[in-house]
Amino acid sequence: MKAAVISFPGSNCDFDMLYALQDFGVDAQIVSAKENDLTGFDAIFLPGGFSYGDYLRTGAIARFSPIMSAVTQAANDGKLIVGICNGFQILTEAGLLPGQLLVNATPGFICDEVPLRIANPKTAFTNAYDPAETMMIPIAHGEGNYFADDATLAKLEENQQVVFRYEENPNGSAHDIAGIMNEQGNVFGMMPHPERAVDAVTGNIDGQNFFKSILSGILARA
Amino acid sequence: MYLAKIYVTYKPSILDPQGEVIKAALQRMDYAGVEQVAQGKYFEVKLHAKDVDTATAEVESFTDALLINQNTETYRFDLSLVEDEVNA
Amino acid sequence: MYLAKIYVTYKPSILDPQGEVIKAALQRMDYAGVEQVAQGKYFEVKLHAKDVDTATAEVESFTDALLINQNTETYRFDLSLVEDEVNA
Amino acid sequence: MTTVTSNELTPEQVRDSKIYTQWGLTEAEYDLIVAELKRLPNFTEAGIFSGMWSEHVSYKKSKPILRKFWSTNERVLQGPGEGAGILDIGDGQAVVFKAESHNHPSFVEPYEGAATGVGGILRDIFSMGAQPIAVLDSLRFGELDDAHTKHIVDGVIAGIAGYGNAIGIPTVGGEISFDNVYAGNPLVNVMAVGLMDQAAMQVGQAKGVGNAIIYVGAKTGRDGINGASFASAEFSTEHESDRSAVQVGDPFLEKLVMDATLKAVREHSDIIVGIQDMGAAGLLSSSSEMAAKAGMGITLNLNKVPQRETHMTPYELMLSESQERMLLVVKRGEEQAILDLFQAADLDAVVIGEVTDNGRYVLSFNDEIVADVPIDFLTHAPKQDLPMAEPKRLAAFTADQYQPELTDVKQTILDLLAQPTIASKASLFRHFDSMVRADTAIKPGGDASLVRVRGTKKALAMTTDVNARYLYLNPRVGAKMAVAEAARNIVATGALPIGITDGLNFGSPDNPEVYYELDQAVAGINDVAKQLNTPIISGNVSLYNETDGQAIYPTPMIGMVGLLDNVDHATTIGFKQAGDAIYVIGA
Ligand SMILES: Nc1ncnc2c1ncn2[C@@H]1O[C@H](COP(=O)(O)OP(=O)(O)O)[C@@H](O)[C@H]1O
Repeated sequence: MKAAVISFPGSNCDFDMLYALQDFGVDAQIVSAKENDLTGFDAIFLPGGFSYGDYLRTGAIARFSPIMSAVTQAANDGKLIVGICNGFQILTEAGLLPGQLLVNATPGFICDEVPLRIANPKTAFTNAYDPAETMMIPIAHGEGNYFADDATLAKLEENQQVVFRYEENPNGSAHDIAGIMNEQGNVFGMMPHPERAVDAVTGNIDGQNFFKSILSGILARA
Repeated sequence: MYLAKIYVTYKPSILDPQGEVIKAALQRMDYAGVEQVAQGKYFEVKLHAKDVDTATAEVESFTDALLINQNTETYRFDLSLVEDEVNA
Repeated sequence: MYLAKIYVTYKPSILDPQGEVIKAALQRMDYAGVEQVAQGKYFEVKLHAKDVDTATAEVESFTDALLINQNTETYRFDLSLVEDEVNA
Repeated sequence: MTTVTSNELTPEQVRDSKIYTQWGLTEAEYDLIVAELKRLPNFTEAGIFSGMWSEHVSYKKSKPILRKFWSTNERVLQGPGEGAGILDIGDGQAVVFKAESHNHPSFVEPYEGAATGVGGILRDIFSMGAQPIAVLDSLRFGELDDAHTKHIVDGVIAGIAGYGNAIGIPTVGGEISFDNVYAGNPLVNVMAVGLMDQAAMQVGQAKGVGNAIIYVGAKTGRDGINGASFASAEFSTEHESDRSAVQVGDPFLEKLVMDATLKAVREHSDIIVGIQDMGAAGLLSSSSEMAAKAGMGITLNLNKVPQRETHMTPYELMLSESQERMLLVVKRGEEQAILDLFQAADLDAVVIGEVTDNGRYVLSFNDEIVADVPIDFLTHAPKQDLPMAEPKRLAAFTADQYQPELTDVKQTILDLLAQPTIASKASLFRHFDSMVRADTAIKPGGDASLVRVRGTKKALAMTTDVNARYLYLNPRVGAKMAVAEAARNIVATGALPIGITDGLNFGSPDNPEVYYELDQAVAGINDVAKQLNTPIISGNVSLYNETDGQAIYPTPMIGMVGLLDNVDHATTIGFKQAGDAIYVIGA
């Protein structure tokens, strides 16, 4: 599998994501947001950070980067698109995922490790987890409060598009939502950082199954 | 050149945690009369356009596209003609 | 009840990184006429006060004390009388 | 000959109005300048001398003491004197670290003061060619029952978070305490640690006649004009107007500058002669010091300096402390490769001058020479030997002055734990991203933090410590205890202490008792540093931490770094399982 990790000006988890993918044997490379072609890749990762300083609104400016039309094309082609933290914010701003990430209910940046539950175990992002499992995944954000109108939330629930939920809601997200996917199940975004929890050196490997899920999903498709 | 003053606020149904925090702080500071606080954004954009209609259309277009998120925000704006400066 | 609309902007010599980044984005998006962008804050505060002078004094006082950073920001505001709502 | 730009005071007016005293120059210093130049300095020249001869830039008052620091051993690749110190950690790699204080700016403008402190210390690290890997802090505030103190605490924490989180360097540790002695003089010290290949070592020198001086990064505005002399003047609550001296940071821009600078070092080390960040006294001190270190001259065309505001004068352009700016010296004829690299990252990069061989500092503006002075003279403020005297309070202390009376041990322990200084700081440091870069092996909450060196088994431990009350009681012993505490924290992770950076926060050195404290603190740091083989390779001095005549406790922050050869052997603070024996070791 070939994966692209998009580096927007101001991305700062691009290398964390690259190294995590490489640890799992994925042929991954950084692709600049100034590029406009992603045809050679099977999966595209939008990493965390502060694209364009997160000025104006998180993800608002990055969404107009040249690469985003290629990302939209890839999404329409059914390729896997994964947005973590700022990547999730960019995907919502771009309309590839519904809703918006607002300022945390208690304003201020929080860095922590929080328990997550799997809301839908049968996705390309969760299939390797034990469905009953609670995992600890790092969070680091000031704007992770997931908002969508009631109709959108109802639809997300009905279609089982909610993928991860917070066990103890840290930011006020509607329905305790930590991560969602689109209806087709190929575009996914979450605020927590599984790529920070893959190496025993950091004291947390609960993110490993996230990557294993993606790999097995990709292999199954191939 | 035109100057657009654009006022962005959350739609009424959206919770505004920053406004709430500020209201609570003002009340703690003994500004007891304060009933409600909403925090929004304010932009001043200077732009060249051939006439006021073009300028209006341009401001609406880029505000919808970039300056606001239509899920949660709404805006109004005023437009005025200003002097071109050599070095603004 | 009074409604104060408060417009906060940076003082002229203060760096406005947000404005610069937004301007560059608008230009990349082919809004070529855009010459300058400044981002500020906008507050709508509803408050009870016995008359317009008291309300004005109150708004000036809490804006200086909390809403703006006097080192870097400046503001102007409009005040209007609005209906009391049961549930504002 | 030099000319005067319009609207500025003439040389005679500068002399007669003594405006230079408002910028911090003394009359004796002014006379010295007149004697050396054999003419009256013009407005710009008087301004650049006041910037360069401020304590903040020249260390003219603290240098005689700083010289005493022990700073050489087998690991030291670069001691004090450059942007940051460098230690050999084996395998051709090196660790780079330094501390910086932003005390006065953070008091005046907590968010931006603290944020730009982080930005500044990171530039010190990457201007050496090193990738920053971690930030730590050391903070002192008044007691939390005061509303203004709370405002400062919130602003400082948010500022460190706002800059560090956005640029993507983890804030992995630090320390905070509260005492009313800091109410009018909070301390905001930040330390940054970086990693580099020894082959890529960059030093801030302007060598080689004709080599190009390239300006990189943010445009210059009027931010922090006279910040350097401002930081060196005793703070008085009456001077509200000093407030305009605070600058605003842009972490997004700095991230672009950092990544591009490191790329330039990786790809063009053959043509880059020197790199220096623009810190205190901005373009002035970076350019003159680079030339002075190389024994060269320099000429700058100020019209080339990218400007954010209109009608800036040479004085303002030279003394501006706009953030996120760097100066590079590049081999003549090879400039384009560097300009292209920065422009590809959407950054301003402009040739603004060149290295000369005449030892002079020459500035031109609107086709006129606006300053022409000898660089050696400009960069060597007249030394000051200050008197010292043992503080009277020390003689008054007696050993048996205070005997604790414990009646209810449990209650006393609970009371102690409830003290803000002792209680957990998690509610504050949770605002800092401590995990970005995914290398943080021991996060805040332990004794020291540990950051893995990716691609190796190695890890670097780091901590900041000092208990200033001990120094207040005995400056030398208190300083020894600070180093010892730092070393214990490092050792508790399993790492070997290898070096120190410091942040010397003191009152006014013009007070002989304060000068004595400074001298004794340095002596105490040296005593233990030598025993531990942890040389002091960098540091920062912040003097005049007094408000209305009341000085802070002598507070020399110790930043220590340790090396752990095998990260699998790291030890963490928590008890591991029931039944394990607990030992107390040491005296
Ligand atoms: N300002 C701060 N920034 C980041 N981490 C901090 C800060 N203050 C305290 N910490 C973390 O909290 C833990 C305990 O700090 P402290 O109470 O100062 O302990 P100690 O006295 O053992 O040094 C340490 O891991 C330290 O890194």
